[in-house]
Amino acid sequence: MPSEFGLFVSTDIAKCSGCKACEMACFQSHNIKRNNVGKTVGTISVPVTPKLYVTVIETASMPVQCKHCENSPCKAVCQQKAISRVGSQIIVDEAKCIGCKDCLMACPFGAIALLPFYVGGRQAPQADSSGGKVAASKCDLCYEDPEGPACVRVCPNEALRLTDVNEERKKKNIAAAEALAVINAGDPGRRALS
Amino acid sequence: MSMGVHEIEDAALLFVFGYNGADSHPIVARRIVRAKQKGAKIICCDPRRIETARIADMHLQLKGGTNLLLVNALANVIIEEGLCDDDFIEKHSTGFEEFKEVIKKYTPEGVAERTEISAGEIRKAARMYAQSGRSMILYGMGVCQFGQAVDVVKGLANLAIMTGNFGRPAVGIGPVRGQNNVQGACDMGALPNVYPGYQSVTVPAIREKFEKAWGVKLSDQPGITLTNVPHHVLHEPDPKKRIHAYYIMGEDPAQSDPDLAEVRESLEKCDFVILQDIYMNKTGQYADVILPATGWCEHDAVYSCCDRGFQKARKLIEPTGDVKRDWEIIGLISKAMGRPMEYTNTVQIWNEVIDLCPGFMGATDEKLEKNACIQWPCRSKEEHDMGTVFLHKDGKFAHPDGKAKFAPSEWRPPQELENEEYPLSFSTVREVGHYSVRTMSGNCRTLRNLEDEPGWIQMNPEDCGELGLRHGELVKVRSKRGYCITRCLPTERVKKGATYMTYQWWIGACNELTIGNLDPISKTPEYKYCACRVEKIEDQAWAEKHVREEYEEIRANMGIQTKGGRAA
Amino acid sequence: MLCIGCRTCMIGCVVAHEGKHIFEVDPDGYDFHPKLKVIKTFNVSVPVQCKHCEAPACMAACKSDAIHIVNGTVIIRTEKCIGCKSCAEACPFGAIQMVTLGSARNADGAPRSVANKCDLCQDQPKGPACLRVCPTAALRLVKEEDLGQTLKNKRLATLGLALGAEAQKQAAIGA
Amino acid sequence: MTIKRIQSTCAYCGAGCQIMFTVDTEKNKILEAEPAPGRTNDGTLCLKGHYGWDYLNDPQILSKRLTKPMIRKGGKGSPLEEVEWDEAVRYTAGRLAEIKAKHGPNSIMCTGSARGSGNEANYVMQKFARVTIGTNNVDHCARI
Repeated sequence: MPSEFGLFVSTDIAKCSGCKACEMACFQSHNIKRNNVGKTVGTISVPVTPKLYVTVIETASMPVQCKHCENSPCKAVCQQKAISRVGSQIIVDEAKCIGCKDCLMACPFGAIALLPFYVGGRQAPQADSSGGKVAASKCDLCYEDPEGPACVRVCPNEALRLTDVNEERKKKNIAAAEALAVINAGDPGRRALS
Repeated sequence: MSMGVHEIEDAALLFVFGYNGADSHPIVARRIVRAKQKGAKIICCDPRRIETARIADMHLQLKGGTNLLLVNALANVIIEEGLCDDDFIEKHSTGFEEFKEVIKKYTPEGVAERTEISAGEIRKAARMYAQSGRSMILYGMGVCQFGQAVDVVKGLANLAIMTGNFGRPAVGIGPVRGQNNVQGACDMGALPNVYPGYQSVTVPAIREKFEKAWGVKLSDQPGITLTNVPHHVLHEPDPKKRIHAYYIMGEDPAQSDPDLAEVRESLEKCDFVILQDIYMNKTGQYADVILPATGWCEHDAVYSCCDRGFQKARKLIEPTGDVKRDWEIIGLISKAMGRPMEYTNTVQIWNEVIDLCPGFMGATDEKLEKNACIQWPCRSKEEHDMGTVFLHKDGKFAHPDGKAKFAPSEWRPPQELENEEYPLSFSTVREVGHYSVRTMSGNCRTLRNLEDEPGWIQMNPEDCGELGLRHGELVKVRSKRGYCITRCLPTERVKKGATYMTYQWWIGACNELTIGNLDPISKTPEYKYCACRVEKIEDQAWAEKHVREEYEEIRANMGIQTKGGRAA
Repeated sequence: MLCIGCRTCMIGCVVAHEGKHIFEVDPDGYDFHPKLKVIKTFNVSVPVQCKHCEAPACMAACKSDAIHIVNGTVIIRTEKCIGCKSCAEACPFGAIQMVTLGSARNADGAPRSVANKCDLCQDQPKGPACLRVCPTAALRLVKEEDLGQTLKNKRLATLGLALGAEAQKQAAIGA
Repeated sequence: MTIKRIQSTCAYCGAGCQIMFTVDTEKNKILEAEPAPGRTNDGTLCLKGHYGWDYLNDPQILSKRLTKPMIRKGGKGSPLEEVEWDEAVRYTAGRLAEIKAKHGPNSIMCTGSARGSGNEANYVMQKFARVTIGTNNVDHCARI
């Protein structure tokens, strides 16, 4: 049964080494068709525009990416109706994006960036602006790729995982219940007449 | 029940056999939990790991359909190891020798393989039961809904007699009656073989008493049972014994009888079907006349609870709609048939009842009005007589000689065992949040939201794995008689090869599958055992839509126009 | 051990938070979202609910400033929740469930799904409804002083055991 | 708003729990159900006791409250038509008498009810079967 709530990629911060393989994989998997980016550096003819953003400090690093919120502020503020819910995921239609930056401001996680939008190796036109089109860029969970999020697949440290909060909750509930069984068994007071 | 519900927590040992208190009577389950807290030992015999099994000292997880093997083996051990209460047997019972003869064959080793319980466990359980000093047996539909129900009830009674667990506080044997007034319906003689107060229709003296009281000649021929009606409508060769009219009050055979296909056919073929109820239900689809009655809380009544307690149910609100009280409707029909039977209120009827039944004589309206709960027998009308908590005091039994009768019997397997076409065993069980045919609880908002159509089929995780089924997936459950659609619920509480479904769903209607095999004496159907097959539904989207549509269709048939009532 | 899995607590929770009017309104006109959930495993039947941690992982994960500790109780103000699910992911007990609200709407008209967890019936005069309606009194409100008392009892019991063992040893030596 | 508190017995399982109902007699509505100190339930209730009464105000979730006598005038399979009580009673009594005359009293089967109707209704039903119809064909769902 399709998940009722949006899936999202979450990071095990202890394992992330900040290597940015996920960023490259994300850029590559979204530009194979559009800008025929291959698997080797030589095939890249457009700026690297990932949809997740590895953030590094001395002691830790993690990719920041969209949580596919249920009451997504970005979708709520986008007057162009460029952001919509597809299945359970929040998807940006870059073609419709006019670069107003409202979604970027609304997202509390900083998961949306304005990045150049290239098609066929050239930057798409943006009305009459000289610099060419920039569009809101955020994780779309590789929703068109049957194998799921590229970042999760390539991470060398297996720091990323696709999270379905409902499925995980069921597992955690069982563990929590078993813990309560141990507590009850050990505590004669708990079993005494109340 | 030979004892009172409140006594359950004072037993030294609770022998719970084929009874799931947590789902059937949470308040009785509370007493079982309190008994455990007060140090009682618990032996739970059930093919599933029910709540009681979880807190039991011993859980005999027997294979479905082997009740009597286990019961006889326990008796065998008690005899072999000389754990009988010889004094009680000698003074208060008959037939012990013949009983010993039959029981000799049922050694623990002999039954271990079929019951899937080790001989050692059987011996240990038998010792615990016999030596606890205050052992109480609780049993339920796990015993009664089998082809061999009465024999197992007698088998359990044998255990109580041979160990002297009768006629004292916190002992005895108790079928925990399921419905709020099933005990009452029996007390009032709504049975084919007895008048009110369990007075037999075949005893001339009793029949004359009622003939004098009611002023009419009465038939001396016992009637037929509810479960035989489909036979008497469809297959009865002798025209004189065929049923042509069916006056149904507060029942829904088209949902709660086994083998629903046959029931539906019998309702269609029966010339004249009357349904007198508060809600439209499945039987109503076949009724020729609908007579709307008042519901619980809309009229005064006396109910008998499971431990023979008479209690008042009071009118809280005025009934809605052009409805009448049940006894009022029957009175009108009786008058129209030339035999007036008019009453002004329930107290008048109640007084008539208790004067006809010596055992209920003392349960007067004055006592009940003060919220008393009077467990019959209560023979004198004086204030002090507030009924009897437990039966068979000082070992006095209802047989003419005042003694208990041992009744041995041989084991018979259930009628329909698993086979390769239907490889899983199937049994009906209860859903705690709903009730029976669900026309009451199904129309309660919070109960509906907690648990709704199409219900669940509990299966062993291994079986689910083999069929590639996941939690919550819609599946088709099929037996020789029919099929239904429900959701899969993998749980380790169920043994491999067994499946269980709660029976009050209309889409997940498991009575499409159940078999009509009746116990020869009680005529209770074998709900607890038949063979079934569970099929994976590839197109889940279709299945979900189908369930929703069927739910809407049922609601439409029941006369509901408004949208809403989504399937879970 | 006392829980019999009957889920009366779950309905009690909904009635306490949605109010008694739900028994009169359209059956789909109210939200049925219990804030605790009865879990049945092989070993146990028990409701799992928020433990009101002292350093709540959910509060740390919430970017919308919707989760706060109000006199010892961890409270989610759902009107501020954007449904990012971080708290649900962070809670190790799975005590937070995302639920879809029937009538509430987001700015763009889309239905709202928010984080839902036990709030110890913060605004109920008689305290948590679940433990009031439980037929076997399996639920108990553990306050700070109760914790202290439990520790004290256990420690005294431990001391008792030690003394017992010591007396046993002396007796053995003496005999 | 006149509020009354009335104690009654639960109509679901056999435990016979005592419930204290709060009733608004003016609006003819039940407001709340709370446990009462009954012998079997000892001041506690299960979920059906606490929350199993609001079906009475006919929320039309699963099926509809029957509020008017109805007859399938066009015979088997034809739609049910609402009628007045005296017509329903006459029709029922007539058909029963006709069947009794044609096939004898034992061709009629009556059922008591193990549910909400109560002991008095069961007593009258078995009396109706035995006295008016003249048969012992009366049973109820103790068996199922």
